[in-house]
Amino acid sequence: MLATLSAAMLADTSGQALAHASAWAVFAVGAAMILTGAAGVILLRNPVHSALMLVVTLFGVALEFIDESADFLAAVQIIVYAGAVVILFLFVIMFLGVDRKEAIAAEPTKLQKPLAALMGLVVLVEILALSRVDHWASGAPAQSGVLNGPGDNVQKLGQAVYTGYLLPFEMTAALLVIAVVATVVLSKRSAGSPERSSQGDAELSGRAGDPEDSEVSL
Amino acid sequence: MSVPSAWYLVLAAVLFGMGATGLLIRRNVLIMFMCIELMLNAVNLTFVTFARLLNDIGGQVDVLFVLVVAAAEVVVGLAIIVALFRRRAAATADDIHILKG
Amino acid sequence: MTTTGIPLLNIIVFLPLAGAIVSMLIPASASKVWSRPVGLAFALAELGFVAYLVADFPGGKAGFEFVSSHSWIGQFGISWALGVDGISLFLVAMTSLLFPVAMFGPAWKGNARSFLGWMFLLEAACMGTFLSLDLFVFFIMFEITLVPGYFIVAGWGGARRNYAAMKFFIYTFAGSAFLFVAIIALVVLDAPHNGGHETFSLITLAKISSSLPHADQVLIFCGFAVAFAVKIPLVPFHTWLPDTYTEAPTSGSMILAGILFKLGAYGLLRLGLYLVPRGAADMGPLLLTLAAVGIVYGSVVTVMQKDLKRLVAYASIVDVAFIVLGFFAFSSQGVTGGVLEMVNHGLTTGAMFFLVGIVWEKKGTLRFSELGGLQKATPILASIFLVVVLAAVGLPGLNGFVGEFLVLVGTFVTHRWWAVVATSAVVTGAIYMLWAYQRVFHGPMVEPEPSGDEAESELTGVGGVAVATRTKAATKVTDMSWAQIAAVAPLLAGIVFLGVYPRLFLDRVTPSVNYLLAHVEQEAPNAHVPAVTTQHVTFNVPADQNVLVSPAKTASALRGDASPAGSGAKGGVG
Amino acid sequence: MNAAYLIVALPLAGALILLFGGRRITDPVSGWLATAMAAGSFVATVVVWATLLGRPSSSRSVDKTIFTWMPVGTLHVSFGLTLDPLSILWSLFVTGVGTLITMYSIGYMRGDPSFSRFFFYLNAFIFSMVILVLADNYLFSFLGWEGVGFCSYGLVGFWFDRDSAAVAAKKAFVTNRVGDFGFMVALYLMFAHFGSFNYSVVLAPLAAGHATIATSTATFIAVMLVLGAVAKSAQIPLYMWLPDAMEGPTPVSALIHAATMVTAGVYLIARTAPIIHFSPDAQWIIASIGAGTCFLAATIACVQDDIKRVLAYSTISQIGYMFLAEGSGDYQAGIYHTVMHAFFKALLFLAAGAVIHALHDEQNMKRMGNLRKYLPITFPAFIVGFLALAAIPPFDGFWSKDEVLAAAWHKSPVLWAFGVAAAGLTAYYMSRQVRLVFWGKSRWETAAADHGAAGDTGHSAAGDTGHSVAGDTGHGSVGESGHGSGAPHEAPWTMTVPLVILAVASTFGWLLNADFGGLDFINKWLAPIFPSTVATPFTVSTDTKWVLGIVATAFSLTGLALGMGLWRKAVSRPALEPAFLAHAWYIDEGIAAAVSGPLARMATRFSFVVDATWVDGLVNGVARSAAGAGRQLRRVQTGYVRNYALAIGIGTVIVLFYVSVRAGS
Repeated sequence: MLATLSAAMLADTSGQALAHASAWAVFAVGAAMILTGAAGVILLRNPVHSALMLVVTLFGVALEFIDESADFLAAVQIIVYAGAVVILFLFVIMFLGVDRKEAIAAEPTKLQKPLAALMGLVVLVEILALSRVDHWASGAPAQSGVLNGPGDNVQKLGQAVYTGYLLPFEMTAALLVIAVVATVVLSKRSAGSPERSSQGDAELSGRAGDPEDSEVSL
Repeated sequence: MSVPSAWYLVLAAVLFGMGATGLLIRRNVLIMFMCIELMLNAVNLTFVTFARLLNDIGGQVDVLFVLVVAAAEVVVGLAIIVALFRRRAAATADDIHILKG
Repeated sequence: MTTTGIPLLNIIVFLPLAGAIVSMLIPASASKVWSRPVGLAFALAELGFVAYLVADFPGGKAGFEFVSSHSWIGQFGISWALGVDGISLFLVAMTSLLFPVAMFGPAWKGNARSFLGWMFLLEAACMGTFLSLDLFVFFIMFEITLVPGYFIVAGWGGARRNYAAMKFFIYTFAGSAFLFVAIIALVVLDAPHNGGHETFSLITLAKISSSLPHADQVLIFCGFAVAFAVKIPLVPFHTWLPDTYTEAPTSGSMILAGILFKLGAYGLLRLGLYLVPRGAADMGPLLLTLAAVGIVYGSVVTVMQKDLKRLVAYASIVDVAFIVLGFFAFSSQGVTGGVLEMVNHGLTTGAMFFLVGIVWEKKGTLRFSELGGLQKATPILASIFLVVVLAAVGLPGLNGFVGEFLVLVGTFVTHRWWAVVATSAVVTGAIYMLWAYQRVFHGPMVEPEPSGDEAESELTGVGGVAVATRTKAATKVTDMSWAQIAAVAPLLAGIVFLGVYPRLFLDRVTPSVNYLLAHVEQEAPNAHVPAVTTQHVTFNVPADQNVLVSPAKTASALRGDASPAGSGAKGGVG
Repeated sequence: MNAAYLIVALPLAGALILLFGGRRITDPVSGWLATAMAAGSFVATVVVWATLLGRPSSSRSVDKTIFTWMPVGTLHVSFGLTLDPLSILWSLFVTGVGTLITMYSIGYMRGDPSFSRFFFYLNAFIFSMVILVLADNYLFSFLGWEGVGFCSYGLVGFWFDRDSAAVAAKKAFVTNRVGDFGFMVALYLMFAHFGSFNYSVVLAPLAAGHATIATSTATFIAVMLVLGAVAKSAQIPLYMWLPDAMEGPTPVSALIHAATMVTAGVYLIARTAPIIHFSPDAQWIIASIGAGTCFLAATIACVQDDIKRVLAYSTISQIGYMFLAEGSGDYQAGIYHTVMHAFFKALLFLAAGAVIHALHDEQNMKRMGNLRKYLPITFPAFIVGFLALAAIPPFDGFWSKDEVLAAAWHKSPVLWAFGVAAAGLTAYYMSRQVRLVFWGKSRWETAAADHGAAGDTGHSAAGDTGHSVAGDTGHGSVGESGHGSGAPHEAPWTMTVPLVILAVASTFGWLLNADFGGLDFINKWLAPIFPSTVATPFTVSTDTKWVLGIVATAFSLTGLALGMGLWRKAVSRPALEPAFLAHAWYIDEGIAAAVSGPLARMATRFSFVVDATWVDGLVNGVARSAAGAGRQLRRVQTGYVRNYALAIGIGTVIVLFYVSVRAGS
């Protein structure tokens, strides 16, 4: 709805100011949702809460998609992410019973947290700095089809996917099949293997043998 | 006109940074996956923004592909987590460090 | 392919390989009965083929004979090329002679199938190294020798065998890295001069060796030199040797000292001098100095050894330094002497380690403090040991003298003070060899007392075995068995024969050596190859002026046609 | 002339038969076989000599090549024989004396468990010695040179189970190797200069006056060869091995360390005369070595107690005379003295052997005495040898030493003075020896009582233990008469016959080169070898010779009188036996201390510190530092996924930074 509305506003020169204002409003709401959600994901200690905050972020992203007139993607974003992926997350959390609170403060390696924060900041700064660089975009006409031409978004997207991007599209199909098979194989319980073996514990935590033994000294 | 592209890009960059930081800070494997989703969404946002900026439908197509790959990744990743949990109650990523040198 | 129509060299390389496979395939149950006879048959067949090769080899020819060449990896110019010339001929002969002795002479315990398998694999690789005319084949064969070498030391060695085997492997493997880089560099840098095609062919590379820039030649030669100096080993790259030889089983020591050394020396000659003559000429004085230092230093260190096997091992360092000295004298006598020394050292040290092994069997110890007076109980062992000791010391009439003298006289012609320094080994060699002989065989009979001294048994590398054999030794020491005498007899025959009638050898080696030197002279003006004409030599005492003035360096003189004026009649008619 | 091959082949055949026959050839058989071979060799030499004699003196040099040994480039060495007056003369007395001593050994070595090994070495020695002498080039001669060294090693260490013998054998060999160093360096230079080792190439043109050689080259070659000769002939500074070599059986001392092998140096110098001719320096060096040695060794001989060591030092001294003569340019005199010395010194040693034999291996003269009554043949034989060595006319030594001293006088009166003084000393120490051994009280009776427990000197003690080996198995007649109880008795006929023959030779041998009546056979025989281009002829007037001869004889007689008088009854005179002489001026001890002290410490340091710690440590250090670096770097691999992710992130940041800086500019 919003999309059609905004599209109509764009077409209508008289409603430019309104359209402008509404676009800003949508952007602001979406941005707020995104940032709140992201902060929630990384800061909340309960995984269930994190998952719910992820939903908020995903919805915010969908809003921004609408604002950028990517109607189809906005729909897909909500259906696939909010509808499937997050549900999957919640399902696993519940299924495994790991909805315990995590002690975020405790950290085995000291420098991990400050360095990680610093790195996030530096990445941000660098990306912003890079975005100031404009000579990478050639400004050449689009190759795979224009965005602003006649027809609605879904039609143009379908056109592109089933013509120019047919091969990658087919490959994603193959990828999905592989993912399905992989999931089945991974979750299949091998016959005779104990549920939680102490041996498996040792193996995974790297305590199977003292690594000092394998030293070669001259 | 609508909101300038730069705003979207900055937003995406912030989202990406938060996702990356979260990935490095959190120890719960599931939340680490969620952080990856955040980063992917940041990228998606960037794609869409550039699609608008350059008037190219290709950006949106790419987002479609990222969605598919992300879904597949989540499915397989969660399957791995399930398999791991089955062998032992590895609540966090730090409990698994068999590669310690 | 060959003059006779059969691919003789391929047979010589692959027959031991077949022997290795067959040895491994013999079932464990039949091993006790069949392993040794079958192995012996293969080894003797190999010896037969090599004997045929030696007999069929034309004397007085310089080039490669019996050449067999097949393209292998065409796009890189790699081919399976084998050939033999005077230099490699007797190394091949020595290899085929020493292997049966090493395999069936000394007593060894354990799995006969794998032991013989490794030994045959080693023989095949050694043959391949000596016979290859392709750098790629050479490198592969050169490296393959490490594998059986490692397993023989680690599998059948003394108490510290794992340490020794590891040290041996790492040392030589590190050296091989240099060899590999040098070979690749040579091939790549030479490619533009070969019409843009890479080639690994020894002969082609030698032909275009003059077009390689001088500085490149020096660097490539340094790569070769490091690799081979470790293998030879030249001081200061030698410290792997005493450990490895002391810990290796008798058979292993015989082969390591007798043949694996020679791979390095042979490589130095075949790759170093032949392919990068200018580099060799530039670095020659350095290697000469290292050799001279090695002779003096090795002698000093050898004198003080307290263990017979270690002493023999250290003495080898001195002997091989002579080989290098001869090579880089760049004179016909020096290089020929060096080649002869390679064969000599194989025979002498092979026999020496064999006899040391027998002493070990008899007494259960090799420390001088626990040995003595063995001659009384074992006169035959003592006599044979004495012959070998005298050959090592360089008594004229035995092989050691001929090689040593040729090396020294050849070195003197070009680098006289190096030769004089090296001659000091004549004295020191006698000191340590006779001292060792005296301590083992002379004096009153020493009955070793079983001691619980841990450090001691670690030094001799005997461990717990010593105590067991000591009780045996205390009862009765017997002389060598007939089988042991028969095993060492071929080596003794070689020692005496080469000492009395080395002409058979020299007539076949000298043309190849002279050809090589003519090549060096032509390609490397900086080599100062003497024209062995000697009229113009003056020697001033005490001021050492320009000692060698030889204006006429003609190829004919180099081949030894020229005789000093007015002396040809006597020398030539001979 | 083909008999020449037999000279070489017969001893070789004998040696090979005895080597491979081993113990299967029993006691007397191997001895007689060896004697027969040596005798055959002697006969062949006589035949060759006769053949040469039948030729005009200018063509008495024949080369016979057997086969090529080392052909490499211009180097061309053969096994070949040269038959000329010099080599045949040497060969004659080597095989002649060799035959006698081999025969003597049959009796002396009877009952020794290694009987045939002994005769193997004797035959091998004779073979090597004739090779040394007959070879037609220096390198082949060097083969014989080393061969005799090896046989000497085997024979000195014959009773290897006593340490002193084993050590002495090794010392002899190693000392000779020092000389070989010089010999070999001389050979290199000879090849560099002449391109050959053949006498006919190197020496003949020089001798014939067709060629010359630079003085410096001649000096260097000569000095290096003399270094070899000095070691082989036990001259200063390499004489120490010879007294120790007396550890060998006495026939060995007679054959190798008195009559033949030690004169090899004399032969070598005589052979090299054409080169030495061009170097006055070398001549002076040789003469000085000779004069110095003959005096020094004579002083040491004056105080030795061991009967064989006295003779050993005497040998060193006498060879000094030979060197003196050669250095003075009178090679014939040197060779004359060599031949005479071979007779009387072999005689003395064999007689000493008979004495030792009679006293059950007693070698200390202080425990002998009064033996003239018990040894009716040995005693006069010893006296003849004594008079010959003491240069009392008319015995051999007088005539040859007279010529040597005349030549020395011509060279320099100082050299002559040394020679004459040594002559006096020689007479003194020999008369002391004779007195102690044959006169006085029978001290051996008391000595036998505390046999074995006593032992002032290490050598006599060593002699006791060593010979008990032979004694156990019944050492000839000694065993029959019983230890210590029976009186000393004369040796069997195989031992006395050689004594008698040599005594006759020592009395009348001088006639071979008498200075009068045209009897100077040796001079005439050797004349083609030493033409005026090789040895500048000189004459000492007859009057001068008379004077010199009388002075020398006066010295000898004085020494003899002193010795006879002073040692008539005394057994020990500490004033005349100073410790520094008994210890041979401490030269040997000094060298031994230096070698076993600082040198050994240095070598030990090299072996166990430098090699193990530095050289090996350097290599191990590389390995250890690599391992250490790995151990440190390993900590980075925590195994925590997030750490790895952080590392990836940091890497990304760095790359991004680089890109933004580069792209931004």
